[in-house]
Amino acid sequence: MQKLQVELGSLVLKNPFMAASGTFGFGEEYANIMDLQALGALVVKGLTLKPQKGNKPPRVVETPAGMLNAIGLQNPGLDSFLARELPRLNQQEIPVIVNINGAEESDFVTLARELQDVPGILALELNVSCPNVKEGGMAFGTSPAVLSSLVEKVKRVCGIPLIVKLSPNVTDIGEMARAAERSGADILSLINTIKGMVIDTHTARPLLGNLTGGLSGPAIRPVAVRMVYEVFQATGLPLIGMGGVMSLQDALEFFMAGASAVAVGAGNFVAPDTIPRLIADLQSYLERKGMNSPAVLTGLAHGSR
Amino acid sequence: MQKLQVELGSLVLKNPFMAASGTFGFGEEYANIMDLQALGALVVKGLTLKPQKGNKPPRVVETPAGMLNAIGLQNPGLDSFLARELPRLNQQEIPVIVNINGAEESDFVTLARELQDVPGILALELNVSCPNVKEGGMAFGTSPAVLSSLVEKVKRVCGIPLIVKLSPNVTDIGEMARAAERSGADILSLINTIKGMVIDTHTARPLLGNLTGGLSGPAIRPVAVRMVYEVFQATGLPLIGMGGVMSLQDALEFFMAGASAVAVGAGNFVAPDTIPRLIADLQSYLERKGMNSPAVLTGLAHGSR
Amino acid sequence: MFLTTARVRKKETVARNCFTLSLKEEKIASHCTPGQFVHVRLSMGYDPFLRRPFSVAAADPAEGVFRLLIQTVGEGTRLLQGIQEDQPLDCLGPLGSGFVPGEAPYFLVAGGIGAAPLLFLAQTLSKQNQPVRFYYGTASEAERVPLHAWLPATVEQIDATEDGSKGFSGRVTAALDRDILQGIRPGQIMACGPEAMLRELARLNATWKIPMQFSLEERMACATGACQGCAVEIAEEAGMINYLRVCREGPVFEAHKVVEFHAKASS
Amino acid sequence: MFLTTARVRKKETVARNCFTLSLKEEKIASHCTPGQFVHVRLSMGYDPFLRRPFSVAAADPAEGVFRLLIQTVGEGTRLLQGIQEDQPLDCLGPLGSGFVPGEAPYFLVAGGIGAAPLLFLAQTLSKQNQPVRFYYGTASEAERVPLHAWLPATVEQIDATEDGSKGFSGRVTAALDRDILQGIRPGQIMACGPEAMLRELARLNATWKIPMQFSLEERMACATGACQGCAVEIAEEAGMINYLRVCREGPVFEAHKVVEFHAKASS
Ligand SMILES: Cc1cc2nc3c(=O)[nH]c(=O)nc-3n(C[C@H](O)[C@H](O)[C@H](O)COP(=O)(O)OP(=O)(O)OC[C@H]3O[C@@H](n4cnc5c(N)ncnc54)[C@H](O)[C@@H]3O)c2cc1C
Ligand SMILES: Cc1cc2nc3c(=O)[nH]c(=O)nc-3n(C[C@H](O)[C@H](O)[C@H](O)COP(=O)(O)OP(=O)(O)OC[C@H]3O[C@@H](n4cnc5c(N)ncnc54)[C@H](O)[C@@H]3O)c2cc1C
Ligand SMILES: Cc1cc2nc3c(=O)[nH]c(=O)nc-3n(C[C@H](O)[C@H](O)[C@H](O)COP(=O)(O)O)c2cc1C
Ligand SMILES: Cc1cc2nc3c(=O)[nH]c(=O)nc-3n(C[C@H](O)[C@H](O)[C@H](O)COP(=O)(O)O)c2cc1C
Ligand code: FES
Ligand code: FES
Repeated sequence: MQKLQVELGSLVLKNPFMAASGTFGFGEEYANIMDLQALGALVVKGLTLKPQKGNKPPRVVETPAGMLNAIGLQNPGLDSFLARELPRLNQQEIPVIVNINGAEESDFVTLARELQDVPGILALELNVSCPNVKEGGMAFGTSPAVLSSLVEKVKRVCGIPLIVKLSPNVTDIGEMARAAERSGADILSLINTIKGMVIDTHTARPLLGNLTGGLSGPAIRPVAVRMVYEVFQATGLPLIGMGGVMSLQDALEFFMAGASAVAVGAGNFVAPDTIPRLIADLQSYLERKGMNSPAVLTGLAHGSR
Repeated sequence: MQKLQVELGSLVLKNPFMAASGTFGFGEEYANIMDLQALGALVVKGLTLKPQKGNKPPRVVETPAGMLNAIGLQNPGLDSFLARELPRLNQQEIPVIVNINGAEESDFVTLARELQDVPGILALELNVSCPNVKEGGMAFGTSPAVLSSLVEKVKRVCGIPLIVKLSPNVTDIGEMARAAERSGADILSLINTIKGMVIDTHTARPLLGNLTGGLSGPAIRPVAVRMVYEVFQATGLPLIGMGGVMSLQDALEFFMAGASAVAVGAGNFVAPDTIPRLIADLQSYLERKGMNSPAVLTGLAHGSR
Repeated sequence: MFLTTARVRKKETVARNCFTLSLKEEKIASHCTPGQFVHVRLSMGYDPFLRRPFSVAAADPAEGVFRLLIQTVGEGTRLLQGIQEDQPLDCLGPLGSGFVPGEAPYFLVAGGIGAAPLLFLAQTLSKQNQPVRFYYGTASEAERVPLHAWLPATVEQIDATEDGSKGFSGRVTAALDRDILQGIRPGQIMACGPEAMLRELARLNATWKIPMQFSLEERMACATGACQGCAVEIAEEAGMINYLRVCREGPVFEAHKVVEFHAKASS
Repeated sequence: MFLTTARVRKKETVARNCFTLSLKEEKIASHCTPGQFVHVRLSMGYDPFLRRPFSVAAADPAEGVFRLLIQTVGEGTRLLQGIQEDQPLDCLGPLGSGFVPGEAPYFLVAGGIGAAPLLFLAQTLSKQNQPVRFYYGTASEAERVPLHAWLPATVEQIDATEDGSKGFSGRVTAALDRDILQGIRPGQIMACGPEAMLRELARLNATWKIPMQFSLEERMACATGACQGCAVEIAEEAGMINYLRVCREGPVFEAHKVVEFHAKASS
């Protein structure tokens, strides 16, 4: 399995497949089904300084080849995470990335400062793209200037790799990527969910308690692949691609578009064994093709036409 | 059938269901299958001043619950449209809306001036949101200032209702809608396709000849409904909603989100009888609900929660 | 919790729009408890995309078989209805926290397809020699599943139909209220059914004051507890109101803690 | 062009990954001509989303039946393979512009599943008492459809397999080249098959100089001509190069006008 290892700058993963934030909880839930140590990384549910109650239900709804969610960052808060979740994750030697969230710059900065020297955390992922919270959330991810300022401040206190998670709800994702790069991001991850709505035609009201939610799943894959392709051209940073990955075929699209690692979100709900399957399938794909590292695939689609 | 009539400002349609631009050609193709006079309107394929050759194939590819297209506005140009297509459409008494496109402001202005006093054209639809052409296309639809300037100039020469078709590839569609409204748009239509990419993993190259294409179909419906909902709140203009409509259920979501009319695009390819079916289903829905006009449905989802 | 492939032993139509599946899968059959459910993948493609949750309605660990009782309501259940005997079915389960023992006698109150988890519960309680009365309400007789095939002989079944076509004429909650007013009083009520039924139970219980457990439904994505998608507001011991997960802390909750019913019942 | 529901009369496996469907639909059966195709909806849901095009491989207007010859290559064709006899199939057709008469004798050149439209053409030409030679190439014998069940006795069949397991050992184009060099010369060639085969035919024809029609494939959305999705570059009479629609002006084009093959063949 050695040959599946990938390096995203100084972030080394034993394989390029990660569980996307918010879709694997804090790892506990899927421990019965798979060996969590096998994950390239587990990106835990979006964390905030204080516990968050989350949004009013309903919070999820199925859509054609996808789903909307409006969880609203329900999480136990920093203290509880450090006291209860992280020790368990560390004891099981699960590679952890923490997805951090805030309503103000200072929230992000505090979280980063507190987390960055805690042992057992590989990297931080700055979630500036959550469409489901009123304050902060996507606002940080839709203006290059606001994003720049935030990334710069967080980077200053963060001694471990800093991943910036980009929002797809923008006119020019390349511009956002460049803003993050300029301000010190080490890695970019994309895409977060696309803002959407389902209307319950029986009640004539938006179905989700939060009115809108974030679209994920195979439905958005073409949009995600396009954005990874564009960001690969816009920056020199290593990329984590995601959006509707269910099969190796899907993951290959992301690698070829420019991703060095691939995260699985909604796919976990449908097929909880997706990540172990991807690992095995990539292994045999590389062997069949005589490739000695997943890195060979990264950006292949940009070759001269 | 009288009761299906809708009014979008001064644009009166015998029913609220239209064939979306680019998906019904110039009407000829589906004449064998349905009575084209029954359409609320036929929005013809994007027209340019001069004939356009279109993009290199492949131009279409299936995606989960949707498709990408990158036709590149292949069309016979204004003169041929006026000489050949329009007379036939008029003779068959088909309600026609012309979708106009250009690389520069002056192209749009010329087209609008030439078309607006030709008998048998109900309205013009300004396509400022095509993701598949290099010049013009989406560029006009992603900056409020550029859009404003264009709409203003076109409106000055256009004596018939002017529809502005919004691009979903923006950070804030409400802002674009307000820009169009301020500058004189009579009606807004949305959404055009979302920019996407599929990579052929066998060749490790983007599959479409144009590299990227526009995503349409049920996959994008939640995004489209959300945008119609937002634009309904942002402006007071009548709206034409579209994106993944296949059934009355889908159309109801758009009406309730704020649309006064609904267009069908990719759905025509899958079920060429979609529009006649929608007309019949709406008719019986209104009867069952004791509603006397589709207008009753418009914006219902905005009621106080 | 197992991710496993069950095999369809038998499919049977048991009422209008209602069928049962007998599924051979030993791990689920031997680990599930009443109130738990399985999360079923209905298509290897993307349509429908998400799995669907169904309560375990019976389990025979010796045979390695469990049963589902399913009402056809939409795309997913329609697809499931088309499954053939001997076909495989991708199941995740058993999931959730089921009913917890209370004080006898047990009154089980089922509204329509809400009978599913209560059937399993009735079987289990009967094996433990607990006295059980099973209240079963439907709109009319056509919707009624012939429960005698599922219920042990010791369980007393009380029928109610809204149109009076079978048993008590009216809501099942009215039938129960009648009995309680007549002094036929349970130590514990367990209920599953439409929201309106649960709401009415909560309202009536302001008078009865009987310990009551509800099995709730909410839209689910993961059904494992990972996504926080199936939240329901629960008033916990300390008076704190939190969103708990129907798929993990539930689907069974103590009725008085379910804020939604409590708030509206008392308002 | 009709939007109509055909009914599956018979499904038969005829070679490795290859099956035929006999479809009862009188309007299509009586209006289709060789080279035309039908656009088939494979799911009432969204997966797969688009219809799939298949050539008419035989038609019996008297019986109201037409046949498809289908190779299983992906999701859509796999789904179609699962269809049962007597089930309905949503078909749009007949579509496109088929083969046009040329000068006898006719040589038909089929690569793999490209045989489908040529079988219908061979039947039709034979009924008109035209002399037909049918060149049929596959990788090996396992892929070969038993054409004798489809071809009239008067049609001479020339077999080629790349591995030599049946007939001429090598490409079907080489078999044809051998015959032409020996003076067995057609008045008209009609071909359908993989791009590589068509490209090789175009290259060889620089020497042969024989009128040639190709049936092309391109990804399709509408298949009616409405979307311009299935474009192929065609050099028209005036020397103008334009994108024409495989679903409308095609799928059959005169080979020398297909820019793709012409350009590469002459370079
Ligand atoms: C814990 C639990 C146990 C259940 N047990 C049973 C059972 O034993 N028998 C049975 O017939 N039904 C049961 N249900 C309800 C069953 O899950 C839904 O009827 C089913 O998901 C509907 O799917 P559909 O595709 O046919 O309908 P659609 O209406 O097409 O479903 C669309 C979406 O809505 C969701 N949905 C629809 N109705 C419900 C509902 N009532 N609860 C949660 N989500 C819903 C679906 O999961 C899906 O995501 C249970 C639900 C839960 C949460
Ligand atoms: C005019 C025409 C006639 C045809 N006639 C026949 C026939 O008689 N028998 C037969 O077996 N096949 C025929 N084909 C090819 C057939 O349409 C494809 O094999 C089929 O669409 C593959 O679908 P899938 O879902 O199994 O494969 P997938 O690979 O899953 O298909 C994915 C997408 O690619 C498209 N696609 C894949 N292969 C092709 C192809 N070769 N041409 C065009 N689009 C493709 C599909 O339509 C679909 O949109 C014909 C194609 C055309 C254009
Ligand atoms: C239920 C759910 C919860 C999510 N929560 C978070 C979160 O807390 N933080 C975050 O950065 N992204 C969150 N996401 C976004 C995912 O990490 C991912 O970016 C997105 O779902 C696209 O991937 P997918 O299509 O594979 O699901 C969430 C997604 C889902 C479906
Ligand atoms: C093949 C194709 C061609 C299109 N061409 C045009 C066009 O010329 N002008 C335009 O404004 N929109 C064009 N569109 C966009 C549609 O009009 C519509 O906005 C979009 O497809 C979303 O609707 P749908 O999901 O119902 O397809 C095209 C869409 C498709 C699928
Ligand atoms: S459905 Fe995911 S937590 Fe319950
Ligand atoms: S597939 Fe639409 S024009 Fe040919």
